[in-house]
Amino acid sequence: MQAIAHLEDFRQETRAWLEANCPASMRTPMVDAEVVWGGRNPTFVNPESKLWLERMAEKGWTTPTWPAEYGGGGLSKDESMVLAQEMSRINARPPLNSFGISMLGPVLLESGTHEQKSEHIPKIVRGEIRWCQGYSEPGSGSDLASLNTKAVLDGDDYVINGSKVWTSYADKADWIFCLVRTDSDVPKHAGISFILFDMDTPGVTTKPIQLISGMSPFCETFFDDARAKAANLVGGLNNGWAIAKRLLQHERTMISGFGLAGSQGDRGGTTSTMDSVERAAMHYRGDTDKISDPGLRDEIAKFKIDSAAFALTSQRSTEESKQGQGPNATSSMLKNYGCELNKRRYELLLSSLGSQALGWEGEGFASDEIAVTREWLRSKANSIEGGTSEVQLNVIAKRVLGLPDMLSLVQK
Amino acid sequence: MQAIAHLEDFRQETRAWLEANCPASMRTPMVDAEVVWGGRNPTFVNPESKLWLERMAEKGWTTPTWPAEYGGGGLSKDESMVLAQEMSRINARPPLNSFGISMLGPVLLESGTHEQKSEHIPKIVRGEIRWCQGYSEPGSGSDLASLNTKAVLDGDDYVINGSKVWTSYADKADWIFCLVRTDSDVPKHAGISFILFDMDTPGVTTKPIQLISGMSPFCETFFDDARAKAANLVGGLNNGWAIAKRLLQHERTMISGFGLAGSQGDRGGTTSTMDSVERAAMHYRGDTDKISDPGLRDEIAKFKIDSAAFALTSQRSTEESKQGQGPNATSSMLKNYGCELNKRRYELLLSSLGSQALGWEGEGFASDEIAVTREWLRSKANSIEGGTSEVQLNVIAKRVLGLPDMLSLVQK
Amino acid sequence: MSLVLSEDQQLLKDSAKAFVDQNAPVSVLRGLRDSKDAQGYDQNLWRQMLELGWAGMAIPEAYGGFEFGYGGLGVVLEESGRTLVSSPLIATVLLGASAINELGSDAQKSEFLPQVVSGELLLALAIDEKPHHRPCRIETSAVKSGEGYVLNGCKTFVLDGHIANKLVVVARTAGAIDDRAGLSVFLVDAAAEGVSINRSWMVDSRNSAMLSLNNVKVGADALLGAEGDAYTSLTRVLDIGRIGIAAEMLGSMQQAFEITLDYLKQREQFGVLIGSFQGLQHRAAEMYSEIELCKSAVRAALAALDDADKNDADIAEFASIAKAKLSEVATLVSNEAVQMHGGIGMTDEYDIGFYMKRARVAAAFLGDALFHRERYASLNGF
Amino acid sequence: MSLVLSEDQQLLKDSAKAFVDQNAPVSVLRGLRDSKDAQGYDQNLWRQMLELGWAGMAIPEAYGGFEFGYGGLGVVLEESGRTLVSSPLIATVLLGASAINELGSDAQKSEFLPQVVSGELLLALAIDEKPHHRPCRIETSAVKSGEGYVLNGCKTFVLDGHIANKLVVVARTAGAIDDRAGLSVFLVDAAAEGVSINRSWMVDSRNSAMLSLNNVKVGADALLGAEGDAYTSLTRVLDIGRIGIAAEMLGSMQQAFEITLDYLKQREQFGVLIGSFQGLQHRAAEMYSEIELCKSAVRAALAALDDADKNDADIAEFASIAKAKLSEVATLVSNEAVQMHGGIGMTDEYDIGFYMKRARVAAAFLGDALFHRERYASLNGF
Repeated sequence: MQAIAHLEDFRQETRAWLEANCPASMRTPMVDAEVVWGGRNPTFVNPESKLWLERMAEKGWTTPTWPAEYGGGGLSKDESMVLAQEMSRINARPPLNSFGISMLGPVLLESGTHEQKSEHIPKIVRGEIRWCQGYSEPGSGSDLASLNTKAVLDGDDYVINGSKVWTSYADKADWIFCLVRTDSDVPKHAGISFILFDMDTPGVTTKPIQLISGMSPFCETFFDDARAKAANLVGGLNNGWAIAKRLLQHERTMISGFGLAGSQGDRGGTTSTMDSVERAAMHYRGDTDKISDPGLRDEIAKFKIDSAAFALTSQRSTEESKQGQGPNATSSMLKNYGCELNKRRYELLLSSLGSQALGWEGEGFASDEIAVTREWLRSKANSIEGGTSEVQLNVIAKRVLGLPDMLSLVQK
Repeated sequence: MQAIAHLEDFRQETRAWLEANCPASMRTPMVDAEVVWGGRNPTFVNPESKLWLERMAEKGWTTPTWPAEYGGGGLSKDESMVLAQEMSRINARPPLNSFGISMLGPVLLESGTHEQKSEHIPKIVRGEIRWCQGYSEPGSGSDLASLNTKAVLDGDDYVINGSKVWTSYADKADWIFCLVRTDSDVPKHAGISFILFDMDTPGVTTKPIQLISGMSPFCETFFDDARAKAANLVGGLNNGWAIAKRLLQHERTMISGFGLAGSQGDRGGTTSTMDSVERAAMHYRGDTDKISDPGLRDEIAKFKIDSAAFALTSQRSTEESKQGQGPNATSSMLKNYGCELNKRRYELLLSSLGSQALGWEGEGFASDEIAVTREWLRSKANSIEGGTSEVQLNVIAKRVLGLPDMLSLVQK
Repeated sequence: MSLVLSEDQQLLKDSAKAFVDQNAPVSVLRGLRDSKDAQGYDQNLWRQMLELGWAGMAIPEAYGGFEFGYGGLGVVLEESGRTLVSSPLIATVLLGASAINELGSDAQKSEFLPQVVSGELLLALAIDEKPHHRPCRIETSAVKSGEGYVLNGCKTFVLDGHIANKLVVVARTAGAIDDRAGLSVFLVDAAAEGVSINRSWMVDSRNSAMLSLNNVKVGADALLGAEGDAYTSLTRVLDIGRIGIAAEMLGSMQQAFEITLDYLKQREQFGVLIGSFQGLQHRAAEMYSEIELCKSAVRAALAALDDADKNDADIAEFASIAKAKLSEVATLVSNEAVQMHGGIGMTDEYDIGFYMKRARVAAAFLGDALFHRERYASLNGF
Repeated sequence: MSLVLSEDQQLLKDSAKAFVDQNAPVSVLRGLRDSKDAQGYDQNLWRQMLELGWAGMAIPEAYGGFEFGYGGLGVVLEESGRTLVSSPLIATVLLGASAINELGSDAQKSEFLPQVVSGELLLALAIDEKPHHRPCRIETSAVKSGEGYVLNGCKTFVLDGHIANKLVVVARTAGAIDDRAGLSVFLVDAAAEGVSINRSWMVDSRNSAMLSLNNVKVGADALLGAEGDAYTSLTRVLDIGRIGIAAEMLGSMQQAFEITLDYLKQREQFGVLIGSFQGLQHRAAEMYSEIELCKSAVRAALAALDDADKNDADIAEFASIAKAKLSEVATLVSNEAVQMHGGIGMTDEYDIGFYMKRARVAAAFLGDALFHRERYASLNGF
């Protein structure tokens, strides 16, 4: 009872504080251009974004549950839920988008030393340093642990050579959290370390990657005798694989949300024709009561039914994991099915739009038509990034269904 | 020119002989009940069948190209083609159905000793001995070479113990051609022999297999100290695998014909509604101009288009192999695709007939409806017998596409 | 509306599973088939099911039932699907009792529902007239005659028709074929003059009958609901049936999948377990995913039936999602189960073929996947 | 009708392959795209193709062509599809010249066909008005005016419209939208008053235009064929186009498949070549099988065009089989090609994405798989 009373007090205080401190424009739906990523040279298209970030960061509410000792909000889980509810109540925008918050921070708090946390966490909380992730390498693909970027100890530094690929926003990041090989004479998983270093370090260069869908936030990143302080090695020498896996769990959960879009008929508050495959199919055929192409109609019905069943499955999975009931090895299944649904959605949109979905740029195509084309192309990566479908199916077969692993018979 | 003149003479003689010797009822389409299988206790539902067999066997024309020395027709390829044309001209029935002719004979002629040929071939030609095939075993499945039926030399005999499965008409056959293990200490393919023995041998018993579709010609066959003459071992000790493979080629080619039925809309001269999936779909819905269920209509169109393209591919494959052009490794592809098409055909028929395809026996269902149900069930074996789809796809991947074999990495 | 079973439902499910495993393995169905059993179900087993209260699961307490909801009936159906139990559970309890409960007057419910719970009354729903389920394609006529009606027409695919004491007959009192208006539902005594019932032996070893009604006279009290106005309630009855069948299919497909998975873990070929082949692994993983979606679709549809906030349109959508999805996946899983078993899967001696046969009959019953996808599209205005 | 290439056709195919490999790799298309080339095709390359006689392949000798048949044009299209060559081969030769050849008078053929063979004349077919191909859905009107006609209307997806000297315009001289009767075809000067052409940049880095006709006056000699009676010949022209595009798709899908197969044999993951994974092997084997079927469908359709015994109905069926099948398999193969390449397949730097983009445009052009399956069903009376 005391706890509830306390929470009610907290809610009132929070509501009052938000009322007083959340600028008016920060209570409107987010637009892509105004997303705040922070960093050394931050961009604030809307000046109120800056104010909002500063105010939130001061209270540690950019990371509500992180320890106050390192600048976090120090809130309990219940309090942070109240904060989230109150922010949602006034449609408050998130003050900061950050791989430091969503990926690095949690593992650093778990596995970092006091010195590491003291140095890095407060800057993440305040959005002063923008982070990127150095995981994949040109040759590694699904076999992440086969990475070849080498780090060799030299005095107090590691000297790093090699390259990374698919580093999102590497060209805009200040620091990188990076997997490196620190021992080549042991089984591949056992010789990997997790290290942090400044992207301004001499010998670090980046090159953006153009995708089949056009420009992308991805980069290639090259290390040529780049020096990182040994003190920034997290979780101990050759213990990087355990940390990497923790991080990947976060990423996978994030991606499985894709498939939900189809069933909701809604992508983030906009209301374009493209949000509903069936409306698009009718609109581009000039149909009024039903889709005039019966084959397409059946395929769309199949898609919608699968999407509905998938949304129910996500819901059930959430309910079950709350109750601790059933195995929660469903994340691979949800990731894989969700991605396949999203790909199907775009294939159906393409069929629905006909030649209007075949433009690349210029006149003749509306911007939402071009967007469908580009997003269709982009969707093909859904079943590659964050673990390919093949890897997800392997995981289901082995971990969920308990089928034997032939590869283990092949590998010594 | 002389050759052509000779062939023309041969044609005239053949035509005259057939005119004089082919009984009237033997010029009508074959009916299941009147198929002649020969054997020690042959069944002739139609007495003219017996006459026809005797006349044809006397000339060796049950096996037109086999050497006259062993009772065959001794015809050249060209002559046998003329015979086939002339028989087809008057719709003459094949006088004899026989695994001895289609399977055993060719390899016996190729690999048997003079004594073996003298003993067995003439009886095959005259339909005096009915043969069955002892290949698969309960545990062997796709891995045929893992067979366990043992043959141990004891004086002039091999003593055989073990069992076979999927032996077609074993309960009606007089003799068996059988794969047995004659050496267990060498790699599995190297310890197999091909042996012939009488099904009346003490220790041989058979048990028919009921399939999910009902009764079947398949049997299980058990050998309990059954003795076979060592002289009946064909092709040399431990050389059975090579012979087995030759035989399997015949079987595979036979099976790939299945898929052609769908495109021809005709199965052996009958004209039931069931011969055409689209007619059945319309008939059972009471449709006149087009199939009223649009989803089914699209699926049937897809099936028909695939069937047409498959029929063209069979034709192209035949043309190419005549010209010696292109790789003729297409047999696995044709077998697999043809079987899948046949399965699709029955699935579509099932959808087309609705509840009329769900009967098992008794009133309420026409005999051609029951036949659809039973054949639908039977069709499921198409992708299992004669090499499973999985095996065919493996063969395509390895032999046609040249992809590496993981299994060879696993197996020592 | 929760998609997780309540504690009570889970307990019921566990006990149903234990009961079915012990008392009703597939061999019971096989025995009924091989002996050409006159009833087509095991009467002793059915008595035990009655004692367990399965017949009254979804029937209100007021009419002698246990008011455990469709969620309760659903888990019982799911578990009975695991071993392909042939019993009056579907024809009498799921369809017949629901028809009386949704359409009947208080007097009718008071009279008949307790008889269902006790097992005295066996019912059968007679609706389809053609090989394809089209609920409004009703030609069977009911013509007013004095106080009562005279019925004429033919019905097909009447599940358990040969053992029913009473038939729930959908007939037309007005309107043309395919009209929604003019449909009426009658409770007809199976022994009435002019009723002729021909049992059919189905591929799944269950029973459905061909029914013909030749000048069958019924009283006014045989009418369930208002004359000519049955469409809405009848649709709800059919949706209850579709959802219940989907629950049964869920049990069957899970069992067929588990049997197959066990086989993949035992069977060796080429020196390795066949379950180690990636080709089969990926197909198994895809089946697993589809079955998970099926589970959600069924749980949601059953929960919706028990949720007072859901209206008929909601139920219709949940029912078509469940029946379309389950019919499709049941076909996939049972085909794959036979294929992955290879030759042994083709033998009658082995049980897996029974699952394929049942999957197809269940998929066709009350509308196949094509029917329900079409219905879903119409319900959603596209 | 043989499904095997004749010796001459095989020689032509080999030389076309050698030419394309050497002179027109995918980097040519990439260069045109990156430089935003004004023409959208490599003029030097096109001159070489003209010298090789590719523009006259299917044109009768009487009109300056080489009368090598559609079988000949087909293998050239197939080989040019292997490296995604962007050239006037499709718009001018396959579609434009065929329209003149099928519909035109002797005088028109004598005037224009030699100009196609020599490369003086570039053509473009303007038929579609909506985002989906529906050949009779023509609203563009041609109204008799004096000796000539006045044209009004809009066209979309006009391949190579921006470089054509003359446009082959399908217009309606009578009848209502969707009527087969009343269609007429006109040869319209691209420079005529009232013609406005807007180039579109397409996803496959080729070019199609939006065309608008605003009171465009043409003479009586602009009419190709009889007024209002173009349907039959126009259908044949479209079928020639569909078959030719299918041949091009056949080349593209074979190349995409071969590139992917090479990758499977080179790329290591987890210590083995990824091509040794059975999951990928079976998918590759299935693609191989589908491509073999595609090859047969294309060879047969091309052979049918050159076979005097085949009538329009035969051609229609072969065309729809080929276009439906190829559109479906091209989508499958190009999607799988990207997926099997993993991350690298998503990069613009790697060529495989170009194949996916082209596959989708070709699949939609002149009717997608759904359109042709529907047409096939109608042609076969079901």
